[in-house]
Amino acid sequence: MNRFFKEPWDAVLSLVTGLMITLRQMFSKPCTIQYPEERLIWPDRTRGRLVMPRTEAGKHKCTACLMCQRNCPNGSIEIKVKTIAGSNKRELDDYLFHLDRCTFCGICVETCPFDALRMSHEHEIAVQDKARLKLHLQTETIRFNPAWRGALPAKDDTVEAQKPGQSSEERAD
Amino acid sequence: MNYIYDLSRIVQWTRAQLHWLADWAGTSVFWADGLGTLIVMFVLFAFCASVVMVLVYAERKIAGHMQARLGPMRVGWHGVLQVIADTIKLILKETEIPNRADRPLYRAAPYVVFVSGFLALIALPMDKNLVPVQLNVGLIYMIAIGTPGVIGILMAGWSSGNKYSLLGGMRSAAQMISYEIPLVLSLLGAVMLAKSLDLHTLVEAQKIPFVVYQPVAFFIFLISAVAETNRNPFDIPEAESELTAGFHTEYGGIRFAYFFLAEYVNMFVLSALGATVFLGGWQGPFLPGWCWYLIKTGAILFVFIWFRWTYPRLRADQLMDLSWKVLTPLAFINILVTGLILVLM
Amino acid sequence: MEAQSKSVDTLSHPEALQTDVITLNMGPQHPSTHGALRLILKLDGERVVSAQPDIGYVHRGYEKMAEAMTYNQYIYLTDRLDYLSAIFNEWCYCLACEQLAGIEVPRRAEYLRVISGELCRLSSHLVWLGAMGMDVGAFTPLTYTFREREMILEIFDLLCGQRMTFNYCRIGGVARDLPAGFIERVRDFLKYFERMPDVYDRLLSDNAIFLARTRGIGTLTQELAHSHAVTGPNLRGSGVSKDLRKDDPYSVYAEFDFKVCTQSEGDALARYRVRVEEMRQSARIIKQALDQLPAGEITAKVSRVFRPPVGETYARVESSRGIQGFYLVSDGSAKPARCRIRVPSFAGLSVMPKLLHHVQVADVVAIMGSIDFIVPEIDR
Amino acid sequence: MSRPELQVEQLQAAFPEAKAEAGKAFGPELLLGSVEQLVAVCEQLKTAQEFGLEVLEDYTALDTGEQFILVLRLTSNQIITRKLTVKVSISRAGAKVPTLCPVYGSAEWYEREIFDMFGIRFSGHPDMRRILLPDEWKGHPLRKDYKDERMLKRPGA
Repeated sequence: MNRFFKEPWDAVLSLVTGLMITLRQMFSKPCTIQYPEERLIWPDRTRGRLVMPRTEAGKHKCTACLMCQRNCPNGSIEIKVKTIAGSNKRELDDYLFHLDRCTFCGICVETCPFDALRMSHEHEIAVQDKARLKLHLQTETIRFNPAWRGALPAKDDTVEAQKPGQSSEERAD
Repeated sequence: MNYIYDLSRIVQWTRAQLHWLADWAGTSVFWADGLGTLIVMFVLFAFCASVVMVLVYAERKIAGHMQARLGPMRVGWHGVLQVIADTIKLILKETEIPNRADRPLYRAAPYVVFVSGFLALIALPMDKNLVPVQLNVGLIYMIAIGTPGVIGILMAGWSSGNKYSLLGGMRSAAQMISYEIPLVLSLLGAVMLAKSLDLHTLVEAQKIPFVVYQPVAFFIFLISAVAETNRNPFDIPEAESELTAGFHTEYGGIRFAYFFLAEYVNMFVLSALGATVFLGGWQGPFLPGWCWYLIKTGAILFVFIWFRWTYPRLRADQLMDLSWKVLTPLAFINILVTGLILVLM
Repeated sequence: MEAQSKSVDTLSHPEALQTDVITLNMGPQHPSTHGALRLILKLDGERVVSAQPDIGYVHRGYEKMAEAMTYNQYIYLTDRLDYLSAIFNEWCYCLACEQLAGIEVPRRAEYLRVISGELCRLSSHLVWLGAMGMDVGAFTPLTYTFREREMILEIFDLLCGQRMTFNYCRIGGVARDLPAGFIERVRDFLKYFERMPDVYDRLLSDNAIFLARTRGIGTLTQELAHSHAVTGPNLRGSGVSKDLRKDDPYSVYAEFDFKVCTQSEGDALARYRVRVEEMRQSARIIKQALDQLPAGEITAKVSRVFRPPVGETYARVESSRGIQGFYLVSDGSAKPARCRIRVPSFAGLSVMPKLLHHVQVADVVAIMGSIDFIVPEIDR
Repeated sequence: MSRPELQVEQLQAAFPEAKAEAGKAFGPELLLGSVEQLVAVCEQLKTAQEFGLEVLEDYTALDTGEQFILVLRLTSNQIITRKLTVKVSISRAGAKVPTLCPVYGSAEWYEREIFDMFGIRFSGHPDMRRILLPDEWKGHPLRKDYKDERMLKRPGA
């Protein structure tokens, strides 16, 4: 008896439950964001493409120490160094950034001892010519937008330094 | 009363004009009727195409909202022109034929599928006086003319020279043949009540829609109709996750468009048949008949779409089991009970 | 619907029908091969006579690449092994490095790893659930699960600046502390997520069609699971209660209260149930971890150039697909001498020919979906 | 359920011709004297009641420059904390290793991978082909002497 009445009945019931779920969803709000017009707000740490922030006067902080080049796992940074005539000082000649090799891991920013690099929030970086993926950050005209903040090496946006013993509940407030 | 909305008057008027024209030209009424038939066919094709456009748009929108998405939004207001854009794209696309295809069959298949669905449309009574062709065996005609569609699908599956297509075609043949039987049997209950095979009479017999007397038959009809149209949860012939696209894997461009058209026309035809036989067709208060007809058909179509975007797909053998072990016996029992009640009353 | 078909025994008497076996090349591009997997199926009608997986289409030589990179540089690459639960790869790799050098990870860092790891497990299972629905032909669960997964990905974006390739773990800890508002965000998500497994249940797993499609399909017996070194939810679906988080607790898992979910049947449905239950447990772990989150440092003192002493180690974590292992051999230099990655899907897939024996074509995708392998991880 | 861990003495007693050590990485280590013992040892480790290591969790090789070392990680699904590492050294020049396929099902793919990456052939293997790399690939990448001019060159490195 069970097999002929209860099981089919349960089956039909389960199917109707499924229908109800989709029907309810149909009258709820969709979660789509229509991309070019509507956009998500990027969190501060979002890693977009690498930029070299500069001051109003156009100065950057890079000292050509080659840390980023050495630490980049993909070899996407190539730095040319020149020595300033008359002194032993090294100076940045050309900062070549191969965007096509970059995986946006952010190690360069992390290892930069002079806070000279940032990962911007710029993510619409598709181009139609591969040559345009070679970027000379040093001479680039794009101004670093302070609103991006980028993947910063500084611990600026983290939870305030906690004292041991403080419970998470208190910290959360 | 509903003079303006009564489409049948337009038909009558056109017919009268044609006859007058024949009279004036001195030819026989035969030619006038022939011309009339051509016009009707043309109108029906236009109707068919617009129904499909509305359906495709509705399906995409409903699917979108059921899936917490928006569906098409870009072309026109809320994407209403999306279907037209897609159609243009499909028409303009290059039509390729695979090297190993059986060319004549490959070319013919989509049209065979489409025509069988389209021809079924002409027997449906859309309003009291709005029946393209009134046949006294309309129901049988509807069922019979829909059947060659499976040959088209089989042709497509075989001729593509693709194993996925072949599997899809075979599945489709097995499935459609199995589901014809419960489909027809479920309709028989209503026929017994109305004592007629004429769709028009069937509708007029329904002072109360037959679904009240024949709920089981309607249920069987609904399931079989979904299976007949190869739609989820019975879409094994095109089963995307298994057979990529089943029988129409290799099709593109205008030929694919015809398959697409055929699928939706079939869907419309079967829904309209259900609305006619079980839901009282064009009968209903206040609104003109063809409005009721479209509303009822639309309700069944919505259920089709609702099923598709809710359920997983059955496996081929489970599908057969459902048809032969559940639906067919159930339909027979339904006929038996209906017959007994009719005899006893 | 429940009944399994008893086909005519044409396999043992092929001469009766004069049938022929056809070879169907499924993949590497196919809607349900989850990446670039190729299955060579031999079919007798709808029935599979033999199935041979062919892998390697996404091979990138990660084990070789490790030998040319410093320990720190390699972390980001591990994200791309199992991209759906990337944190486990990083975690396991860092664990191996820490074992090599004997580094003690601060407790706060361990907690952060657990939180991100369990979030990752959730998101991975969500993708799997949607894909599983897709494999048996239901489209809608996919969009629902992706909606929830999207929320997790946004949380990760908040935490480490990327949605899938996190690069979050570091040798000796994690890259960054929690951002402001993170804890509330996760709590909000968990509150929202609480009822979702029930919705999935009602939409998919209680559905009669879904049950008919998955019950009794692709039964993985315990013997087969042992022999093919199947781990993770697939193994637990066969009734073996093996979960490294419980049995060999690494990190701080010993401090959490959670259940190891098992099902005894071993079929596709059992594996499915295990994973849905695991989602609930993961949510529980995250909740506890947020409550107990200690203060303190997030990284141990590790020199910038990481040079572990000569030696070797093998670290394991329970990733969302099973046991993930890293075998590191150090020769004292800044680059590993050998980095071997033990991935759960590799063994999980090797059992496929056995599972796919004599099933129907439609079951092939259902079984593949239920096994939940991920091809970039297999190919490495 | 929680039977004690494998002891070095116990292993040494069971396999006198091998060398048992307290390994650091993954349970005790069993260093086999010759590769011919491998199958018999594994068979015993799998079937004998006191070991019960029925899972070959990982099987890989290592190129030290002078020789290859095969590394096996055995675990148990019944006594879950139990684990054992088995190692055996083989010569670099065309050593033949008996296959473990009859003992462990997972060995089939692991051995194919080892062959693919190191060029170690396994005798008796049912399907000794490359598994990850294309069949026409030249060389075995994880050997220390493998060279490929297409490998990435990092600037400055």
